[in-house]
Amino acid sequence: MGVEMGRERIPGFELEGRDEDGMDRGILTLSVGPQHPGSGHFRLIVKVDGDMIVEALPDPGYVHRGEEKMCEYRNYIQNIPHLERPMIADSCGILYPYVLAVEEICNIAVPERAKYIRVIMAEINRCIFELYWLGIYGIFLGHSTMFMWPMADRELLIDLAEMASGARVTHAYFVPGGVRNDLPDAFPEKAKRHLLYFKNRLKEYKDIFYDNPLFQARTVGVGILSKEDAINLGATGPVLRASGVEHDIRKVEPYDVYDELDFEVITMKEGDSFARAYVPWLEMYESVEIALQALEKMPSGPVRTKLGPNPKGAVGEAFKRVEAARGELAYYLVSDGNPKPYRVKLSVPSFREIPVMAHLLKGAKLADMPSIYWSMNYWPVEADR
Amino acid sequence: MATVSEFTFSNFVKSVLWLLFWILMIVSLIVLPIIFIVLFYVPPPVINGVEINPYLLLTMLINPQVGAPLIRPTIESLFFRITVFPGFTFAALFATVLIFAERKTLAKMQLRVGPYHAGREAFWWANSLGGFLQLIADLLKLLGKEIIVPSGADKPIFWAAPAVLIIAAAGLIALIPVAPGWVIADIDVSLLAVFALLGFFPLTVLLASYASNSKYPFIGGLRALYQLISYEIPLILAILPIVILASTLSLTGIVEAQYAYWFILFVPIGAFVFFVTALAELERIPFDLPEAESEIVAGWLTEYSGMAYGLIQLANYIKMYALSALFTTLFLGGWIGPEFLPSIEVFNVQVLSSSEVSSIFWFTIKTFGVALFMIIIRGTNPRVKIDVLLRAGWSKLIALAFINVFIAVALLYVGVVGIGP
Amino acid sequence: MSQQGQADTDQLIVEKEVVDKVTARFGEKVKVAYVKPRRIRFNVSKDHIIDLARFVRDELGFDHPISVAGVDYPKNKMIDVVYHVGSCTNERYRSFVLAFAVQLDRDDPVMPTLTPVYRGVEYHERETFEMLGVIFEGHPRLERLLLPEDWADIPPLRKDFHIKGREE
Amino acid sequence: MLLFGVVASVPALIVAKMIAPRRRFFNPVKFMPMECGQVPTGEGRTRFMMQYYSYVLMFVVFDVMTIFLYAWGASLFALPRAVTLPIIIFLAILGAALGYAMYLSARRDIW
Amino acid sequence: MGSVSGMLRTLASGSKHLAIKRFTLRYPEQKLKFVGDGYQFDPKEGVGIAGYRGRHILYHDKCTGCQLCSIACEGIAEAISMVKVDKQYKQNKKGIMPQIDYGKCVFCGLCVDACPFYALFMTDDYELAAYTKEHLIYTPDQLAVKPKYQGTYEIKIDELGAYHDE
Repeated sequence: MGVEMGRERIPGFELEGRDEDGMDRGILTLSVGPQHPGSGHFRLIVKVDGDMIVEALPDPGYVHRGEEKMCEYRNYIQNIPHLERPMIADSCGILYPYVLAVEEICNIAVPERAKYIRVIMAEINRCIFELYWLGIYGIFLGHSTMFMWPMADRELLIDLAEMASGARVTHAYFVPGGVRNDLPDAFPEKAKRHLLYFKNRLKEYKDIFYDNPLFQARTVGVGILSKEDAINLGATGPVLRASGVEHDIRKVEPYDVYDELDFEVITMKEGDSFARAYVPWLEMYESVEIALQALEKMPSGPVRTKLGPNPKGAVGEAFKRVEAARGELAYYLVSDGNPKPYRVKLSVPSFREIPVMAHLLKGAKLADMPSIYWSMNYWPVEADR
Repeated sequence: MATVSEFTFSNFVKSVLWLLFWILMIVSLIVLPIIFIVLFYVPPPVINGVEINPYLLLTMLINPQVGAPLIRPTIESLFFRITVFPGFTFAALFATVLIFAERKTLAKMQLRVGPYHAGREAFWWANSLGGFLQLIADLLKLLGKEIIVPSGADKPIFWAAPAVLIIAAAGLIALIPVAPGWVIADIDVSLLAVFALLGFFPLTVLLASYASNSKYPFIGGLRALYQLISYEIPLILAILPIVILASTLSLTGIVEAQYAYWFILFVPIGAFVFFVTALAELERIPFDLPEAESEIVAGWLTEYSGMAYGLIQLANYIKMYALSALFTTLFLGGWIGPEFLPSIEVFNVQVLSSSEVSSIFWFTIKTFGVALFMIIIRGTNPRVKIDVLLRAGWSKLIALAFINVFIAVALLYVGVVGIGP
Repeated sequence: MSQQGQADTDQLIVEKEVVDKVTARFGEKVKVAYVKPRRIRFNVSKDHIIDLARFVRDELGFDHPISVAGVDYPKNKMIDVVYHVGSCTNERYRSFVLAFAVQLDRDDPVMPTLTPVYRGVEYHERETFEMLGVIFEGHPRLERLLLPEDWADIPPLRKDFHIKGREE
Repeated sequence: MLLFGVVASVPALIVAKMIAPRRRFFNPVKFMPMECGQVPTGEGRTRFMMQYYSYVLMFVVFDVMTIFLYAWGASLFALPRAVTLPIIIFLAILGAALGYAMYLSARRDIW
Repeated sequence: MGSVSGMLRTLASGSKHLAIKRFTLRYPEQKLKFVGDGYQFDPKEGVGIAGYRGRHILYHDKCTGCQLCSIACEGIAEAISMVKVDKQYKQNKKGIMPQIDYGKCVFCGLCVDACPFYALFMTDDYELAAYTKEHLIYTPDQLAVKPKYQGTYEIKIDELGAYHDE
């Protein structure tokens, strides 16, 4: 089938000239969320005229828990468990820049092996997250099989993460100065087996999901984000790369050992929902490759610099960013010389996608809402922090 | 009086027992006297020259052999046909099996187990059913839930919609021939009646959604209306070649016309179009946008809860059975297949002949196969968009259906099929 | 950080280049707070922040807004609003994060919005507005974002707001 | 069958109504229409126009036309061969009209 | 034509999985196998020893009642409180030991990192469900018991896909 809609998309006809509530002119205000199967803990006030979305106003804040304020009351180590709560599906990714920033503030050196372990865990977590995301993308488009398969295959990688860190979801594995514990002896072999199997499984996703003409009809040409808009609106991660911007923190500003590993930055030119869904799938291949390479290259040695119980930071500030699964995740850490941070600011990718989402939803069809919304990689819990 | 929040199992059992007590009271004090009075005045029915009176029924309890000659006349009676065999009970049972098959098949496709635990610890025999009791549990759950009618709803329409849907679906099964002579309403223009009954659904859905006084059902109802009416024309056009080839509008006649070759061999395009449109009429997964949960919550079903929702779902599955059966009847030769099963005899009196048993078997197997294919389609496809759907329905499917008509006419004139003019 | 120490001696040349360009254009209006490897921070008054933002976006290619952070300094009676921007188009400055900060009076924190320059900071500014009480003039939609609708306390990220049970 | 549909479905509703827990006290929030946890704003039933109104118009016309074809299809054997040509012409006109309607409906977005 | 072949490939991929082994772990009957006895920490080296982070185990003969675990937990979950124990140990003059509320614990294991005397480790027992909140509070005596966890299943991979097997 494909998209044969020859007509042009209406660029959001304006609300002017209509009544205050818009009811008389047939404009319906739907509040999608917070109790909506397709929203998460988040509200999207959508004004529809027939099948067209006239205006979409994102309204986050339903799961705000003041992580930034909480950080000011806890010391650098105690912040670790609660900082990964905003994004437990990618708990290594959200902790990574914090750990890097604390290392810079407190001036802690990291052993070489720990850097490799961090990269392996970060990449495994990226796959875990992207599978979770992909499964929900499947069920958003009504594809129940695509919901179940990634959830099952995710288990393979969660098993690896659990073997290394001891917890299945909230690993709390990275600490300033390395990682909590060394990998078990059986880990490299098991990791290779699982990762290679997982790489084969990825092809099945293409068969049933990406090559499915009905899926393509729903996503190709939907919600096109131009390169200029993507940059100016501050999009990150797969959303930015799907619009043709080759921007990956692992390449532009390599942290830990990413500059010693060989991988490619995935970009696509189209900038539509399909590209945004396809980029993570390609990135999973790269992640598996990176993890396998890191397993090969990993040296032996210590994994953690011994640390006092209450490390104090120097006066100053640090701004560290990494490429988490959803995009560029940055921590802005201000220290006043106490064992507790003076101010921690999380610049999370989900929060940065909100204006992009509002921009793309305007003028789209109501049926395109799930495919645009979820292709944004938007996680309400992470955005609210 | 216990409040809802203090729900305990003992309270539940108590309320069920209390209900049973009242039912028994009402039955013994009111219903039984009425029955006796009616029996006193109404002459008992006569089947096969035997008067069926209470004495005979009691005799049959002791000596079932007396009843054996009466079985065949009974099952040939209209009442039995409507209630039990080709009628409601059979369809409901088929729908139940379909629900279970759907859950198990989808689970297998998705690397899951599916219903598995229900009743496993309570009953030893539940082990062999592999979770089939889950359906009973679901039924009980639906029965035990409060039916919430939203304030401002149009109550009569809101309550009537599930019943109307069941009635329309039941009307469909009345037209489908299961075996030679086994059809409830054998009318000459049964195909047109099928179209008329299919036209009921969009209207009911729209009314139900409008009656809910809520936004999501309203959008869902409109979508259902657009989708159902758009796919009705390809559906009608896809069947036209069958009518041309069989030269009759009666479903029984169409099946009999396929004694040698199934029509799917001549008009595969028509079969494809019919299958797709049947999926759309059923609102099943590639076309379930009236219930698209990620966009409009549950579409026109949003405000329905409890048994009202259950009945709508039952109507949907009965409709699924009816459309699969229609596909079988129109394209797969209905009941036609080799005779190989023995006849069924009770006390040496033949109840169903060998050919009838085989026919029923073939019909059931084919229908189940078609339904299973619908389930597999559900497992592999996402939902489509309404504009794509309407566009495809009106341009591609109608074009295919027209081609299909020309193929049928050409086949006829070339002389491949039919008698030819 | 050890890894950065070695490789960035030559990198700092590029950073100096950015600083030179900015100081050549703005002179005394912009103060350089620090130049670290890949990180540069300018302090600017609120009158010139839009000019500075336009300049770094158009001339230097820092076109990718990353974050807006507000920091409360009750001792100095000021609120620091820090904009972090990165670059997506300029290959040379790609790994840099440029920060420019405005020091505002703590009792009357008003500053112009940067949404005309970077559309992406709209929600970051809204967050800073409700978390620190900074008012962005000309912002298209300066409303409650994350906090409950009936929030009547002081902005929570100010230092004189304490979490219940943890007043120290 | 119609009667039986009533007989089968109505008792289910009645039994469900009997078994199911009933409201002990009136809770207005519970009986609000679904609006994703928000207090509903505006009417549920409004004048609301989908963009696909053209398809409904087309349905009204072509549904009747297609049913006419059945009269022809069912009696094709009884008709002489020469009658088929006018029907083909009728189909062509039908198809052309349909194509034109599709073309128009694609050009207009709002009805 | 591309869409037709895509549709067929989709169907084939879906129906192929009717023959592939199920992945599901039937939990109460089958339990996962873990590495080691649980997460432990070596304060001399300053690194942990890999293992599952389930409920804690407390060695009474090593605990000195120094409260470090409780202090560490204060900023995280506030799950650990020090309580008096009846028995007297010579290394534990104050006679206090940690009591853990598993309704609050987040199983981060930082209390284990904080313990300098090898007294508090974690085990691979994660089945802590209880009917009341009070049952979730584990006293020092309960924490001293070594749990029995028999998980034998792990993920196997062969040509028929991944599945859980003994």
